Amino acid sequence: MLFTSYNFILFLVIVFILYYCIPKKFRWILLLFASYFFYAQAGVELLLFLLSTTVSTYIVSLQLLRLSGTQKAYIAKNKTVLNKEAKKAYKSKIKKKQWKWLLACLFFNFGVLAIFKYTNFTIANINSLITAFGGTKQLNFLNLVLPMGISFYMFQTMGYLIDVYRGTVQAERNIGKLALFVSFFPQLVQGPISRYNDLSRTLFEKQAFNSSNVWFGLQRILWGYLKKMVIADRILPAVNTIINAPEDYQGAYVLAGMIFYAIELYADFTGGIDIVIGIGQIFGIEMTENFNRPYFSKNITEYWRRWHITMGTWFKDYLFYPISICKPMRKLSKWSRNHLGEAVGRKLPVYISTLVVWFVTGLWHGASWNFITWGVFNGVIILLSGECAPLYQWFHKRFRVENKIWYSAFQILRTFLLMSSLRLFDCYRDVKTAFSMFGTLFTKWNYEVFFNGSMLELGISTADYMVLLLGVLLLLLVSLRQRKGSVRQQMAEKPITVNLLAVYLLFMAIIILGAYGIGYDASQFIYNQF
Amino acid sequence: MKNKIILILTAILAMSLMMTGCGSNTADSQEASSQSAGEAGFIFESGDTKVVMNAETTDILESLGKETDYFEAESCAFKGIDKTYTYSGFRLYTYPVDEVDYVLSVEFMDDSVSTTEGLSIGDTKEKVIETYGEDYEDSESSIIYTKGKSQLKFILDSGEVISSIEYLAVTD
Amino acid sequence: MKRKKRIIGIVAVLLCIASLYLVQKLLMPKYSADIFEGALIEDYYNETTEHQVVFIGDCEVYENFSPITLWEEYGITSYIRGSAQQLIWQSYYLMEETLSYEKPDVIVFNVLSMQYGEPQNEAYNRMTLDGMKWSGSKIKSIFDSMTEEESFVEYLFPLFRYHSRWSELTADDVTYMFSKKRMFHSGYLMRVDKKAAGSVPEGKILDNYQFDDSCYEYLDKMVALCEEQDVQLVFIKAPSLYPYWYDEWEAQIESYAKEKGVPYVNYLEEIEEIGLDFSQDTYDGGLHLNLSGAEKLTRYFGNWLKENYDLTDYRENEELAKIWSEKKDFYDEMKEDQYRELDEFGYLKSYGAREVTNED
Amino acid sequence: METLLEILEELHADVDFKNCETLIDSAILDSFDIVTLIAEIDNVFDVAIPAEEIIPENFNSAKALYALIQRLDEE
Repeated sequence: MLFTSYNFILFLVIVFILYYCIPKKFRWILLLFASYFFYAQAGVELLLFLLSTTVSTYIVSLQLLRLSGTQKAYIAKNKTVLNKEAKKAYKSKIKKKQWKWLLACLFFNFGVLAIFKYTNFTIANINSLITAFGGTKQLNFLNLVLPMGISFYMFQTMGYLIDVYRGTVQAERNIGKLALFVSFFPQLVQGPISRYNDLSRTLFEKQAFNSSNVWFGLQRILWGYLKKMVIADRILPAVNTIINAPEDYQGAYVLAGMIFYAIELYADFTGGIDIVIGIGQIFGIEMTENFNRPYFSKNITEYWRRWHITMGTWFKDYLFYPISICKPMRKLSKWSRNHLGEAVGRKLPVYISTLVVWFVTGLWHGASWNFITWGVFNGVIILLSGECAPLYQWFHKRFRVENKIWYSAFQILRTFLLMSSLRLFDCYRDVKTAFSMFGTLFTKWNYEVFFNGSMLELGISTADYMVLLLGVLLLLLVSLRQRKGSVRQQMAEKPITVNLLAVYLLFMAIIILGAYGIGYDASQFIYNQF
Repeated sequence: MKNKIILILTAILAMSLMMTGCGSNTADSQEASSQSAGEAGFIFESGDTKVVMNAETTDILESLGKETDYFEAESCAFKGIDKTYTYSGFRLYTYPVDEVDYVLSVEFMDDSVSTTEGLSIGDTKEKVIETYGEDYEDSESSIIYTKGKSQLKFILDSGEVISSIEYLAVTD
Repeated sequence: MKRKKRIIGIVAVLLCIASLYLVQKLLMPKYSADIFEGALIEDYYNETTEHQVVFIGDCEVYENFSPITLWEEYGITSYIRGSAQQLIWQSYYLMEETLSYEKPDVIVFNVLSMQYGEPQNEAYNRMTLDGMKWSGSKIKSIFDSMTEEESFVEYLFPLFRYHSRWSELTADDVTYMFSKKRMFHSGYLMRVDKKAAGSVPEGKILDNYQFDDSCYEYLDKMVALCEEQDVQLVFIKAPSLYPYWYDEWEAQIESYAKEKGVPYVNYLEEIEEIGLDFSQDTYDGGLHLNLSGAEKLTRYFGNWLKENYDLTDYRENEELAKIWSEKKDFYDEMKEDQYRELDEFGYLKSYGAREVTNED
Repeated sequence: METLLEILEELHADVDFKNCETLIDSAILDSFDIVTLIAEIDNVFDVAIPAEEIIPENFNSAKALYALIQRLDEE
């Protein structure tokens, strides 16, 4: 059920009405049913995946809870007799047990993810190795359907489990609630990847109807649909034309493609998240924001603090820190301090874990060398810019450009282009092509195509361009407004008629300018596929 | 600023270095992904003219020479006209997509012509299956092979002898 | 305060709905510059009086029969509920709907559409269905006609289907927002130009000549409905040379008609008697008759009607005479205008004809 | 405390760590700094800060961080 399908709208309306008709204490249960119904639309058998994750996590989390329970009891009981060491020893004993449980569960779940997401990729590579070593035998590909949204609910659920293990989250004793946390339908397909502590605060609460919540949520949903249907899906044909025929579209076209794709991806992904969060809001449920005007970032590190935030923090908390401060790493760092010098020893952990994290991040996005390369490059560039940081500071001080508008503008543009060129990897069919296309940017000087009307040959008409232009300007405007806090809040403070008119125009824009229905192929949200 | 340029250059350099590294793998993983990609369809050859389904007709008509008979049918209500060119032994049907004509189908009219793989009207079902294999869909009295964006359709008299052969474009 | 808010809210919603309605009206195709066929179906609702004869079917009725002639020559009032590539279930539901408005003596159904067993083409569906007023018949017809890509919502709110037309709006879309341009003569679409029929290729060999069961199902329904309403049902095959009418098909229809006791005339077999000359009487090489052809066929058909059924000659009836003479005037006007255009431009510029390009 | 401040100064000379209360919230310390910091602390104080303790509350100010170190040292 695509968010942009009539069925989904209908589904949403029905759930919404039911939600506020039934008694408060059942409302989260309705959401649970709705979520499973929603997921079943993709295939009833897929529910098994959801269930296996939920159940395994439930069992293990309770085990962890039990163990720390016994630990407390034991220590409390023998407070007097136990000396510090004994206490430590006992604790670590328990910790070990818990660690085993945690490991088992992570292994099982990520195992499932790995099998369904990466088997064929592995096979492909094995095959290529075989051929590389002159072998002729080739393994066949399995046809495995990647369960919808698995990358998202997996991460969310495992995050929860790790938190329980760390003791930062109180394990949920009601399996129903856990199931809802895993499967909550708006975020199931494309995030945001919520933390239990954040989401549970409102998810299971007895929600009372709150008109301003609903009104705000509604606006957010509309805004999301505008981004997705009017901008992303309208520019889609142009992007496809360019990236599907790298032999015909080079140089300036690549640049155009980069920018178009940047627009499409932004409108598509943030639009999707707007819809998700908006839906949450009309049910009175708060979700973590996933974006913070990313294209206004001045450097890549900042960009990754502001784009797909929930994924970034997930990797930071559950992968980056654990790796970089784990015992072996500390040993390594110590060792290299003594043998390779302060600086190296200091940086080594960061470097290693950064590269690992970005490798995995790439892999998370998709089972292909494109994404892996993309990820690694992000890592490399982040480290490089880290290295250059002192030089920048010197430069900034020397020329006093720090807070000059034109300089900030330049930094923003620079970062935007950098990120866009990195995205070439997830556009083009393989890494090689991505590289050579990037090359043509500098080698093939056909920039006249911007003016000789070739841009109209890409599958979108002048009318489309006009709509896109307006759309992008609107996005820009709103982003600028957001610096002064919630735009919807600002609207609400205006006279009601103005507010209504704005929403009305938004609505009409979607109905009339949306790229939906016959003549447009209904397109998935890009992030549904990860 | 300079440093940024340097940085980017180093990045490019690094990229180009890695190229060699990833090259081989990617080529194959792409092979893997592009397995389902459509291959070339059935092609009818008359003399040295290749008639490809869904291809623009202009050149084909050019090289086929003067047709023995021509007919055009205006489809109800719509501007487009479907054209039928008759040549000795076969007919060529076209469909329009805004002003341009494309090959819709080639129908054999007698056994003076044969498919590129050498079948013609009058041959037996066995021969068809020998030539084109088991992978076909059959209705009451026809066998249809699909390949890329084209179909090859044999109509059988009393389920045995080919009474008609037709190349069909799969339009979408 | 709260009450004020509520009122504003309600007003807002109402305004929103109203504007949606207007926008929809604006964006729906008007079929006023070409593809006039699209407006045929809803033209029926402008009729003020009942008809003795109602034709139902595809272009083979609305291009080949001229109710005006039928009136002039025999005083028979008639109407054609035809639309482009009208599928048989669509014909059935149109029949159903028509019978809910009036009770004709004779209903004529053209059997060409028996060849289509399943939904064909969204654009044609639209031309048949959008024009219908909402009724059970329409809904059933929609559900039977929808192709894969279509959804009922888009019929319920055509705006969802036509929203993208904003970029190709013309003055006509405003002019004919609420009432369509008058183009038809009791459902007849006039064309006076000529394009002689060359040699028409005989049809491709099909692997299956058996009409689809679902088609028979609807044919049965038609027969049943007409019996129940005691309306005389007549099957015809118009004398269009193309699309090709197979003998195997002919045989099936004949036997069916015999079995059900429904009169069936295949005018392809009576081209001489009618006096059709396909070098003169068609405007597109044998698919559709032009005016002179249609009038010939209509006279011939009218005769047959008169002989077989006693249909009152209403020419003496004041009220009807008045209405039909008005129709006649419009008919003659258009005829003149078309001839004028033929002289002026060599083709029917504003009547949906293509400029004549002399292909060899 | 002094030693801790020294470590911090090494990371960012230009920040007033004595009084700043929002080292994380205003993104003065990024994840790299934190990792380096933890390594340093491990080095100097011989205190291993586990991942679950890496939360803004513990790193927003030198005081908080110092408190954390002491607490972990206790256990």
